[in-house]
Amino acid sequence: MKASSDVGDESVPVRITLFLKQTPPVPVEAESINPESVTAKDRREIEDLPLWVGNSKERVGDYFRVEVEETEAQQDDDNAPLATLHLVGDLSRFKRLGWGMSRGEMLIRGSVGPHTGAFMRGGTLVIQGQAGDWLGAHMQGGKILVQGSAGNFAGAAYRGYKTGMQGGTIIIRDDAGQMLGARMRRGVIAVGGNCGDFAGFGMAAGTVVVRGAPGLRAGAQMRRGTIILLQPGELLPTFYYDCTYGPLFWRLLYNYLQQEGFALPPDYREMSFKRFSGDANEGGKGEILVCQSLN
Amino acid sequence: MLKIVNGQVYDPINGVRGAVKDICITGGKIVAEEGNKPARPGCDGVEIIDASGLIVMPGGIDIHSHIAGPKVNSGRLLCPEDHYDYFTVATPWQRSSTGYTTPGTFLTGYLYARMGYTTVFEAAAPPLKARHVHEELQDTPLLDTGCYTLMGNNYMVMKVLSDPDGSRRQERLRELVAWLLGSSKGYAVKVVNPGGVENWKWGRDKVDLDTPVPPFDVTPRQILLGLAGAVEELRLLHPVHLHANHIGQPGNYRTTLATMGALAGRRLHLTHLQFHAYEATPKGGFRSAAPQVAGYLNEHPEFTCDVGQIIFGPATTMTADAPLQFSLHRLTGNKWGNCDVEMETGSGVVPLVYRPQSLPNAIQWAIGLELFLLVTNPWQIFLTTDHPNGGPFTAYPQVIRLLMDGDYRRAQMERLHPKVKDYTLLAELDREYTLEEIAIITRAGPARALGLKHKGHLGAGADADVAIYRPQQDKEAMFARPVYVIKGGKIVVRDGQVVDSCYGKRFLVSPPAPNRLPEELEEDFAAFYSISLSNYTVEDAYVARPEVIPCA
Amino acid sequence: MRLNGVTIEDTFAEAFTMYGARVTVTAVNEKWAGHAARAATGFATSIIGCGVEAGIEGPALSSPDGRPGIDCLFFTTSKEDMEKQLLNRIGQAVMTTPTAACYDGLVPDYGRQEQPAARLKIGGKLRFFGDGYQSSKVIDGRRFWRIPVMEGEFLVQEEFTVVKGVGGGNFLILAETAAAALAAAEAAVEAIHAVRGVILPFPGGVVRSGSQVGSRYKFLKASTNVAFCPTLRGIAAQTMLPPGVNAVLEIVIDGLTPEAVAEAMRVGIRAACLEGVRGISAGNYGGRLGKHLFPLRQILQ
Amino acid sequence: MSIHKDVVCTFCSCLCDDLEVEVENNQITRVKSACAIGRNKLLHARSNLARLTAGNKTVSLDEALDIAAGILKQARFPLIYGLSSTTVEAQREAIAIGELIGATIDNPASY
Amino acid sequence: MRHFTRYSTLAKGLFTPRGRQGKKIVVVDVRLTPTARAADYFLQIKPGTDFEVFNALRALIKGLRLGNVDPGTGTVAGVTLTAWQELAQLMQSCRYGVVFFGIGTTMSRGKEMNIELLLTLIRELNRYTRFYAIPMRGHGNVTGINHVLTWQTGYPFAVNFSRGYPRYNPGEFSVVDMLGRREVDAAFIIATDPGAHLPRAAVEHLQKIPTIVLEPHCNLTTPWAQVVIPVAPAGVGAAGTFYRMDNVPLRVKKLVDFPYPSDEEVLRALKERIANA
Repeated sequence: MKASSDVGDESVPVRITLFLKQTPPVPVEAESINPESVTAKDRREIEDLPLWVGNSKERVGDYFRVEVEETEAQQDDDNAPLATLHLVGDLSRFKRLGWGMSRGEMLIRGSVGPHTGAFMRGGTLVIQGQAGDWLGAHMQGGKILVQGSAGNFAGAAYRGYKTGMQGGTIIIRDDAGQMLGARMRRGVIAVGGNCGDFAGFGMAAGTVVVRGAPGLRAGAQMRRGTIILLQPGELLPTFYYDCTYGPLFWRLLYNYLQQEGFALPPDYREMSFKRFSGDANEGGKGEILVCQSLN
Repeated sequence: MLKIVNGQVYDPINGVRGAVKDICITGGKIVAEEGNKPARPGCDGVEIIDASGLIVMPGGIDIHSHIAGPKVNSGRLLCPEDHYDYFTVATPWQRSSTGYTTPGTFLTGYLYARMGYTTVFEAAAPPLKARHVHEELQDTPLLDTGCYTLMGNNYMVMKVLSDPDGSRRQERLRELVAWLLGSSKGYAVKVVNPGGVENWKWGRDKVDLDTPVPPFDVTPRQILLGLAGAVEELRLLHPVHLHANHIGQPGNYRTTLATMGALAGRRLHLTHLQFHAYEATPKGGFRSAAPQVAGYLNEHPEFTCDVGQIIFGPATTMTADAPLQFSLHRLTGNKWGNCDVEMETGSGVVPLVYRPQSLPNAIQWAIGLELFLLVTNPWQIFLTTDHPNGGPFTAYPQVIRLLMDGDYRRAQMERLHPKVKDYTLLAELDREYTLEEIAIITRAGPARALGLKHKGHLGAGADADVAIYRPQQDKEAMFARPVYVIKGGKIVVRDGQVVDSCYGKRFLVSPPAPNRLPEELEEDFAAFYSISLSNYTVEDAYVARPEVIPCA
Repeated sequence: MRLNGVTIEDTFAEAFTMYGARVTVTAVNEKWAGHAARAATGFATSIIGCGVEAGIEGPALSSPDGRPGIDCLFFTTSKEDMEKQLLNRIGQAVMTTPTAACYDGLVPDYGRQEQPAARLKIGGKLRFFGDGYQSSKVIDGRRFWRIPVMEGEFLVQEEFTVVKGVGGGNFLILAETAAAALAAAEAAVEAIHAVRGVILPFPGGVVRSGSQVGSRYKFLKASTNVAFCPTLRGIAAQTMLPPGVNAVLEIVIDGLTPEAVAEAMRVGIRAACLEGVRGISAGNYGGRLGKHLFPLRQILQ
Repeated sequence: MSIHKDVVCTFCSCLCDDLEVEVENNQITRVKSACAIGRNKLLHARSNLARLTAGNKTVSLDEALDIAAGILKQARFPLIYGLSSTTVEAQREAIAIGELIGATIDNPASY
Repeated sequence: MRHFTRYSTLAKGLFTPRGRQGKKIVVVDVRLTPTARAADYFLQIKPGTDFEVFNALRALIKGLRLGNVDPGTGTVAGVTLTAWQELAQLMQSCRYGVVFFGIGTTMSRGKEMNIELLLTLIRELNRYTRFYAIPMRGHGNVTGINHVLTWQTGYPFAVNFSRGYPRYNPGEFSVVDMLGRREVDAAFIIATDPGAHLPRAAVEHLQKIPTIVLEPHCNLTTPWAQVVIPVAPAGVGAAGTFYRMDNVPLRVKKLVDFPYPSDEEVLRALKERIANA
């Protein structure tokens, strides 16, 4: 009886905000900071969470001012309500923020370093700034929204693994670097700006949408999956032209992207595409859809 | 002095089967008990380990494992994903390292020691890269080690064997084998798919025992018999260590039986026999031929084998059997590394995962256990997983439980592909290993097969390698976490944790033959090797703590 | 109780549990959506002879691809039958229709609290028509199959939701003449069309050959509803026809929920109480047939 | 004068091991079989030697080691880089140092 | 530099008794080099198209057509399709082939992906014949440091110990990237000359932080390094192990005495100083 009422007391929805006090001199690894780890903790406990600053272990409180306030925040699907976590400041030296988070909401008002949201399983991660490399690497679920650009390897796999992103959605409003969605097996990645070379490299399934100019070698080594290029780009000769048509699933995807905050003009929904299948070297069951016309 | 008192001792070589007995250790060796004088702790520098209620065994010996050298390192390089989640953090007595199926050298030493193993043999060293093997063994803590020198596809061996003059052939071969062993600082002669690797390099298919192999047109049978003869003449303590032809292929038990038949009456160690005991089914699959193979072994006490038990989960297959690795790569689509060691051998690496729901994997798993249970004399069969081919050595405690605990074994069988019962007879086998039998297949047996008289037992004069376990119903838990492990008289593991670090010895042999390349071959060496003869031999600098085991 | 001068008998309609599924068919325009929907729900009047009862529910509540769509409802007595029927009907009627696509229409779920009875793999099985060239997309947590066809791609959702619904909701229109019965039935059908979650599986929404349970022949499970056949009023002891009634028509309603069935009955009966109708009754088997009972007078209050 | 046979040239990764090197008074006087670069490297091995300095001042080895140890111990994100032209035996020691000070170790193979 | 004569094109072997004769040498490069002049075939490709080359060769070896490339007049990477077809045929039908690749491939557009694709090509060629790939390593023992790092830590380069155990991530823990991002606060340079071969931004950061150098000779790094500790050069003034680019380990010798200790000795002393401080 007592225990359950305790839990009840602790699980008042709160918003926790971490304000960056000082830029660290060397890279910081901050996988300790995610909605799950701060929920039901008071200010002091949050300040005591560990940070790896270069080769030494320090505290969150050494770099952040922590504010905890009760809010009307909504209940998460899962049993206990999670705190909404806000981070404020230029965190581009902070690695691994939101690493492996599985629920809740994390909003970063500033830029972040590499590995943000890597291995994420659920919840929402919003970055109001630029993201570093390996954004959402090996992601399994949830949603990442970057309002700026992202680095290389967004949604990709770490060295050696066969499979990168396995689920969830990554939306990057501006540009993305190389190896976007490399080796992904499920999920959706949408980029509002340009992307670097090797988008969808070695994909096994999933969908990559690029609105701006694609780099070279999109879809190289892909086995299955879909790359949608809303601006034409040069394709490898191991992609073969099939037909020009308007695949219905694009309308579903369009609606979904719209709903998730990836805005496209209304006429994009009715678009027709040139379909190329490839990479022939890997069996040719993947496809690149290149925007053909706006009806 | 260190004294282990009141432990229940399992020391099969000395016929001790669970008797309560004290073990005295001085200067890294086990010594006879001095009368009944009770040793007092703190006095005379005597340290006492109270082993009341505990099981005391000699340190474990792995007769066949891939822990060091070029292809192991290729495996590590090929699969960083094997390492990310498995690591040790540096402590004052422990280096940091990583890896699950292919742990780094430091971690390899710690993980073996943490199971009570104190001696491990690296199963395949190509002479040209033997320096690399020894460099890694130098960095493998807590273990005494040695390595076997690959000879089954060596050009010089084949060239000598192609000599029509029988007596000259035999003499040259003896000299060559001695020189190869000496140059590579190996302990025994390893033969991998004799002739088959070379044949594959020529783009040809598999060989039978009597298929002539380019470039010298000698047959696998000639290679095998020639090397076995040389090993006998050199009076090496460990016989030819054979990875037979046709590994992993349905129907290969016939080759295995033919190979054993060719050497009947002589000593031979057949390694990872599980992979060589497959009977073909009409549809191209395979069923267990463990009964046929075990039956033959039961009638031929001159042969020993190790099992190569597969373990469900990830493995990294690596072997000098390059053609096997290529076919595994084609079969699984997994990544593949291959290396061709100019005049000597090939090798390949392919990571894979064994799954209980895969029928072939389930059959392989059952065959391994069938061999353990059907070979009646435990002195003929030893525990290995052919690490990391069948799975990591860290699964030995699990295998021990499978052998000792029939209920557990049957429960595990329920996880398997249901059709496995149609292809194996494991379900009908009720034998359970005793602690003494476990002590034989993990320590005493390998020591005897290797000819190491001061290993694998706890009698006076033995090396003070001791593992002390707490008896438990769950044999896996028991063997995974010894209470103490003593290496060379030093406590290195306590409660399953490494508490001290030291480096072990390297076992070498010195066969009675001139340690030089037969003159007739010098010209070939100069013409065809890419290095100078004088730079070939592994220098003494690469073996910090050698121990030369005299030949019989 | 009388309604507009028509006697509402104090009886109940007896209905039973069936499994129901909503399938949304979309196409380039209403015409082709209609072709697909009509073909998919064709010849599905009665479970007795068709294996499924189906009909067009109305314009699609939501069209995932934004094109004109039609919701169809299917009812069967088992989940296995539903799978068989949907596979056949979507495969033969929707996949074959130019431009048509097919989605699980019970998303969002039709106002139900309880868990769906099952999710049937339909697209997940039809996909094999693609001969290895089929591919799938997961969008917003739902998987869709893309099957290459000569005109482009057939898009079909992998899983369709099956819920426990109600089959055999009904009422009988007892009229003075066949013409009056038909006019009343048509009015009822028209009114019921506005109700969501139900279909009237019989031709034009009306059935004249109502049935009784069992038969004197061993090989027949149902036979003509002797009690309401005007030509048998004289010789059949069990006749239930009031005087002056010369024709009876039945409206049969299958619905996703009992509430929807009751609503359909309510608006249907109200609309049917026209000139020339003597009474409204219902198929009542003494409570042996099904667990859903719809007392007419209670529904109309 | 002494002649070293089968000398390994360490200039490039070919490691030609058939060089013949003549040494006189601790000076390499002649190199046979090497390529031009390898020969040059051996012949001039003892010229242009670096000087032991710390902050541009000449120091003793002990002092240099103290300063180096101080720098490395204090560093919070140190880098150990290179190791491409030295022995495995030295490389081992460098890795051990890297582990002690929590460094990142890299070599020219990374780019 | 004796690669041609001692190891590859001119070398005689058991199965190539006639040396250069009986071998086919194909050079693929962006410019006509002396090596290219000595080749049987030279394919001059556009810079940065290595990936396209390997991709096309893979396809041709599998007998696939190339989309958008005209079978008669088309080109890939600036070279005619016909030439690539001939090369594919040659590779497939040879008895034993080796691709030697260098930093032109590893450093041009695509970088490690070029290598991944090349190795895939080599793997696939082994369905038809024996084919191998050997990276042309420049520095004497870069292979050795890759090996020793791998057997000790599990990874060949870009190994980070900041959390007390080895972690690996090229791009994150590789020298050019770390220095370029100005993350490093002290550097220890051993037996290499970053001043000569690292990009300018990286060198500039090195010049701003305490840098310690172990090096026998004056080079482009020693003038500005904070601490310079001269050592005896390996293979001249110190013995030890080197790994050849094809992974063969050799023991290098000490030929003459140097006024300085070896790297090994300096490093061991430094290690002890750090451990015991």
